[in-house]
Amino acid sequence: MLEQLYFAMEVFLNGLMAGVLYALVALGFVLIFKASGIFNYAQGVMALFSALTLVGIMDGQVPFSHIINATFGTDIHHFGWHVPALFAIFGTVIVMVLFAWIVQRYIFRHLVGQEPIILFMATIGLAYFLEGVGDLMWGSEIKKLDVGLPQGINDTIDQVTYEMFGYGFFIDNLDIVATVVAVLLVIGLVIFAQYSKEGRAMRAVADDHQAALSVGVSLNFIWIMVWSVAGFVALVAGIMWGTKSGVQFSLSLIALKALPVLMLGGFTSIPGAIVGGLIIGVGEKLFEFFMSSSALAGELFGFTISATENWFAYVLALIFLVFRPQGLFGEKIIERV
Amino acid sequence: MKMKLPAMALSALMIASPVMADLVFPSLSYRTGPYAAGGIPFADGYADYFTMLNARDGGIGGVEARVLECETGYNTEKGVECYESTKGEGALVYQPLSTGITYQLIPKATADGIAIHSMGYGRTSAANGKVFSNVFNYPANYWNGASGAINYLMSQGDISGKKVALVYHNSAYGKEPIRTLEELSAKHGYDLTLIPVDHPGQEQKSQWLQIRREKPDYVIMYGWGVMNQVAVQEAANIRFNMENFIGIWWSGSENDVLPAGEKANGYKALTFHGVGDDFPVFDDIKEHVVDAGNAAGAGDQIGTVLYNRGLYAAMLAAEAVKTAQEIHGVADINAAQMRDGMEALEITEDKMAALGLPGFGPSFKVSCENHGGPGLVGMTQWDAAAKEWTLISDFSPSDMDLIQPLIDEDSMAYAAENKIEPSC
Amino acid sequence: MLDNSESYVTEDGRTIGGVVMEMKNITLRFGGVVAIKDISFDIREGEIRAIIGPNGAGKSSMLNVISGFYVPQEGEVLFHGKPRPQLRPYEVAQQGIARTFQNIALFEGMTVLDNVMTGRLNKMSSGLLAQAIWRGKAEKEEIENREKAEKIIDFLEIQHIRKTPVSRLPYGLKKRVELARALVSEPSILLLDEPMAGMNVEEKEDMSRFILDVNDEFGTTIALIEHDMGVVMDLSDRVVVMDYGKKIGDGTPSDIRNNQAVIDAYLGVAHD
Amino acid sequence: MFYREAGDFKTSYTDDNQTFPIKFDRYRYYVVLAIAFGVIPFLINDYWANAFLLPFLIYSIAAIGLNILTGYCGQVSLGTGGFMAVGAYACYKLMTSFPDVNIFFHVIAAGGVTAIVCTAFGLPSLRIKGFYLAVATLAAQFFLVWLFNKVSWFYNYSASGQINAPERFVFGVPVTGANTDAWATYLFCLVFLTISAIIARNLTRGMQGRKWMAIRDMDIAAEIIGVNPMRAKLSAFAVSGFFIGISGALFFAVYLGAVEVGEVFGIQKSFLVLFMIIIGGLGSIFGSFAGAAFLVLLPVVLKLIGVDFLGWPTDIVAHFNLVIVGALIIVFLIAEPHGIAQLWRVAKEKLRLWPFPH
Repeated sequence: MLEQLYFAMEVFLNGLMAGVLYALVALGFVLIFKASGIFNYAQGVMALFSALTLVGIMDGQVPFSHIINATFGTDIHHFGWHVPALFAIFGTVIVMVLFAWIVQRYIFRHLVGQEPIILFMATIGLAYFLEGVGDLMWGSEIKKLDVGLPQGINDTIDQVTYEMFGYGFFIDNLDIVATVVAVLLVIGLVIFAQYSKEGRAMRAVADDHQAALSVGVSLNFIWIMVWSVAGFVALVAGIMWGTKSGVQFSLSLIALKALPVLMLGGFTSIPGAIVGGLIIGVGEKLFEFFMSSSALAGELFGFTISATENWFAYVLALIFLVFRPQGLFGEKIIERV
Repeated sequence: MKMKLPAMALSALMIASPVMADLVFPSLSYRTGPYAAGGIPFADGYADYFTMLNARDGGIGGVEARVLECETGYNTEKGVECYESTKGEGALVYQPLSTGITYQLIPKATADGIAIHSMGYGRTSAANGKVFSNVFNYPANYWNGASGAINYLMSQGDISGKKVALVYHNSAYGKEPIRTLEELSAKHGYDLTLIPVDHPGQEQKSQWLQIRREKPDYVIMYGWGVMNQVAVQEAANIRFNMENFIGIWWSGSENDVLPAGEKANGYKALTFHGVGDDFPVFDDIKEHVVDAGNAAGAGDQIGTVLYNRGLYAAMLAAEAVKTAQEIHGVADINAAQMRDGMEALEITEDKMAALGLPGFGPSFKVSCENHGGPGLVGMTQWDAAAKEWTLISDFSPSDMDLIQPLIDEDSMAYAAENKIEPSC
Repeated sequence: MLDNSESYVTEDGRTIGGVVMEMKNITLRFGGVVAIKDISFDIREGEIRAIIGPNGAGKSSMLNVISGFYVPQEGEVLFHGKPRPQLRPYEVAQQGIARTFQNIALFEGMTVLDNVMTGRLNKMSSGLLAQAIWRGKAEKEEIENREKAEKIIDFLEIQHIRKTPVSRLPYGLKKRVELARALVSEPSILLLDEPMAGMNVEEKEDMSRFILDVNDEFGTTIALIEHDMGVVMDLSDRVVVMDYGKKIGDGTPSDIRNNQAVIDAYLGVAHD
Repeated sequence: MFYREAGDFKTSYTDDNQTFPIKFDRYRYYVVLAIAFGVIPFLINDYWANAFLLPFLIYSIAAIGLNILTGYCGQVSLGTGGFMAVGAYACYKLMTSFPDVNIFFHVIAAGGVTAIVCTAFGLPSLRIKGFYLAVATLAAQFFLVWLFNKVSWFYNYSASGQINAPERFVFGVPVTGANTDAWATYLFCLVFLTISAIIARNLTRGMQGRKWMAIRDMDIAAEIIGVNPMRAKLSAFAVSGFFIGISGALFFAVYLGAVEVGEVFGIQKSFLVLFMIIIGGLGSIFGSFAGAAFLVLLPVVLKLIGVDFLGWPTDIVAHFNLVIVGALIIVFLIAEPHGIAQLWRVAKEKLRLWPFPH
């Protein structure tokens, strides 16, 4: 029994870590939504695209080489250089800023004042578009991403917990790094939002577009900036997830992990995204643990329920929303006529 | 299918020109979508082998082979569309390359009299040629794979009382080995734990924590796509001994182990064909295909596991064509003759050596009753330092005594449901 | 003081019936903010009852209480002398209370005709299946109610825009369409929330005429909120004046005109 | 010149209420029906049936269903794939449990089952709005797919978890299974599409449709003028589910013949049908057809141009397909939020005035 408790604690801790990763993706959503009211479904594809770009730059891949070769009969693939990770990250950030500018200039400038649901569907279109472009640009094979992050079991925690409980806990080094990065990222964002001129303008826009406009804030600039920051957050998420599984198509599906986090935490709240992520992470891991450990659920249902993680978060969020439609930290909705 | 601009114009002309006698091999590839990384090398290998035959031998038996590539994106509907659009071209044999599409095409292709070769995937019980007249899944199927893995473990030591965990893609494909492994567990006395991973498998912490808790002695994996890479990575993270971690052949390509780097060293995977590019045939491929600028893909996949699998599939198809040409005495065979050729196919060591593929696959013989071959499977192991797979066992038999009744049971159920009169 | 059921005749010869609706000690709060504080008044059959007051006085909230959209924390609404249980807004509508909105709340994606037809929805009872087949009752009902709708459309002189999507109409016409939608349901009480807001003099005159005509021809009881004092004084039989959520006056237009509290509120005498 | 409404006077409200009030439209409608029922069955071959016509017919039904929910009632759903799966599995269970009943009724009953399930998942819509609801419907999508994959009762305990449509006949002609003829499957689906379209049209032009649209345009005002929001929303979920269930049943039984739930009815399907109604036109029956036709044809046409004509590798074309679909969604949302249907209306209005544009 005590052992079960340790197991549950281990699962709980790992759930927290997974939650941090979900929150990292959700953070990008919140930023854009707060500033522009756009629920950006393409955030997951942005993570994929930025990770692809990062690997592409690091390995000196020629963009669109496949289509160039097919059209002109050439045989070019690589520039033949290798860029250190830090420079490549910098290059990728530039690409993401460019992307933000394009998105703002050619899409959302034309959709100002549309209903949120229209904007949402536009971002689904954007997701498809970007996915196609990413494939055309960098190819669709799996790429190994190594920016030097540690991975694997953390021995210190394993040993310490073993000495304490007689059972060593498993915590992934990558998860620890991700947590640290996420914390730094949030602190950075808060500092940026509170103390920099641009950040204050951003918050002003989030509060009230019209008012911000009337005191001379350039909406266009703010929106490009917000998309750029979201692109940066996507890159961070892309690095974390890509390190684990290699950079490939499925990376874009992490957006699906972030949606219930947002529903739970509210679309406008950064703390909401983090708490929501943690709740979902812990919830789905513990649920899976209790359902699939045969001793517990087997007696209840006669069969074990497993592989629940795809829907658990959604159902949890759904049930939660029915009782609190604005999410955990969202502002209360007052209806008026 | 690299094309230069003039060649493009030429091909446009060729479409307009009258159809010449050729042997059509549709390739339902998936170079896009979630499984693109697996689909690309297979399609490359499949196409390159025929390109090589055309360039080196002037086709098969003097008739040019034509590969019709059609992109499915691993999507069932696209698969149907591809089937319908290519079958009119005189398609000889289909490689559906997806379990879903295979299931779809089984009745359709049977009605149309075209053969399907689902090599190492698809409907396992299609091995029963009495029921599935037009479906072939030689040389090995999923149940052979499961049995082969257990056989391999038994060759390493006593397995009774040991714990075996099956980590599987929670889909039709992943569920395939469960029955076999259960029967085998009853027979050999090991404990089986089932651990499903839902599509896509990006996040498997729960599953691997469970493995860490329950400490199985061996883990067998039926995974696909991103699930493979994450599983290998997570196994490395929890320091699961890679020696005791065995993947099915769809979980045993370079794609699956490279992202984990050094830590994937020692990981094993089943196979039914050779690995590496240390075969004479690759010299021909280099000479006639790559250097001539006719490689299907970027040319960087040659010698990878899935490229070899595509090449192997093409080789088996070409050999079946030769067999059919012998049986019927015509060079430009049709689909029905192709089916006869596949049913009479015999692969021997000598044949493979003559093709420049000595020891590349098991020797086997197809018959009217048995479309699945003898079910010989081998084991490969990943050497992370050298970045290559090595074959570490012979192609050895699986437990057909146990599998055959399962095949019969499932196929007869299908026959009853669809009112098929078993032939042969 | 008149008895609730008694009817009387006004100075200009109109007959006003007994009380149909009575607010009793209504208090409405949003969180800590008190929007309406202990207000009581009644609405009599056939009269035009105005609610006036400065901005933020709680007039619209009052109307929302009547139409069931807000549920007051204290007090009750008596309808035909009986306390009205807590109802959903659509149930209130089913009792024959129709309204228009301060910020036009038409269905922008539909034509004028469809908007007006929605006003008839409580008069139509054919089920989903009957409508799916579109034979018999469903079709008959549609035609009958279409005739009723066309009558109102004629009455409000909007025939020419019948098939125009509402989103393409100018403001004044939208207001008229909204009135048509409310009217066509043959309400026993019609609530108008600033029917003349944002209109020019001509449009206001048109609208006033329509309101009087409605009251005349259909005998509809009307409760309205309006800012334009001139219009209110001309139109209404009795006026309630609200300020900061409290009732500061109630009576005929002439009473109100001489009410010191009302004058103070409107002239902006400092509140204590 | 031919397209005229002048001189086409209506003398009764019945005339004015009909689906195609303009004579020319009405005749064109009859001609299209005549061709669809009387001509195409004789010309059809396997390729056209399976590559274009069947998916077009079936997706049209699904698009009509989603359009009622999203286009007319304003409730955005991303659970279409899951609901189609309900239809498919209901049809499968019915087909295998009652082999003697005609498949026609199985499909209808599958629609009914889906309507019930869809209504149940519609309950949260009473509390949740906008894209909160859209995301919430994903719960239905993932949960249903998981359920059909997990509980073996749904696939009759078959080893692989695939479901296969057994052979079934209508008037002695096989419409499911391996030995079907293209014309039979085509006609079978066409009948369902025609019925669905007529029902949908009837519902949307009458009071039910007005209630839905009222909820869509302004739900609070709708409730205040007397629309019961619960009944309006749930009826939209039910009707939508009915059509989507029928389409799922046909998709499985007639079109594919064998289905694995995760692969066929995954979230991509939900997006696809949603795209169809965005591109075709939200709140338009014709738009459902147009969108379905467009998105079914687009990859086929792209493949013809890219692979067969330009000789590009198949993967580049497939990637371009993604790019183009994504770009089209955005372009339509920016330039013509009412989709192809609106383009068509504008074209008609221009035609009406032709040759005198002013």
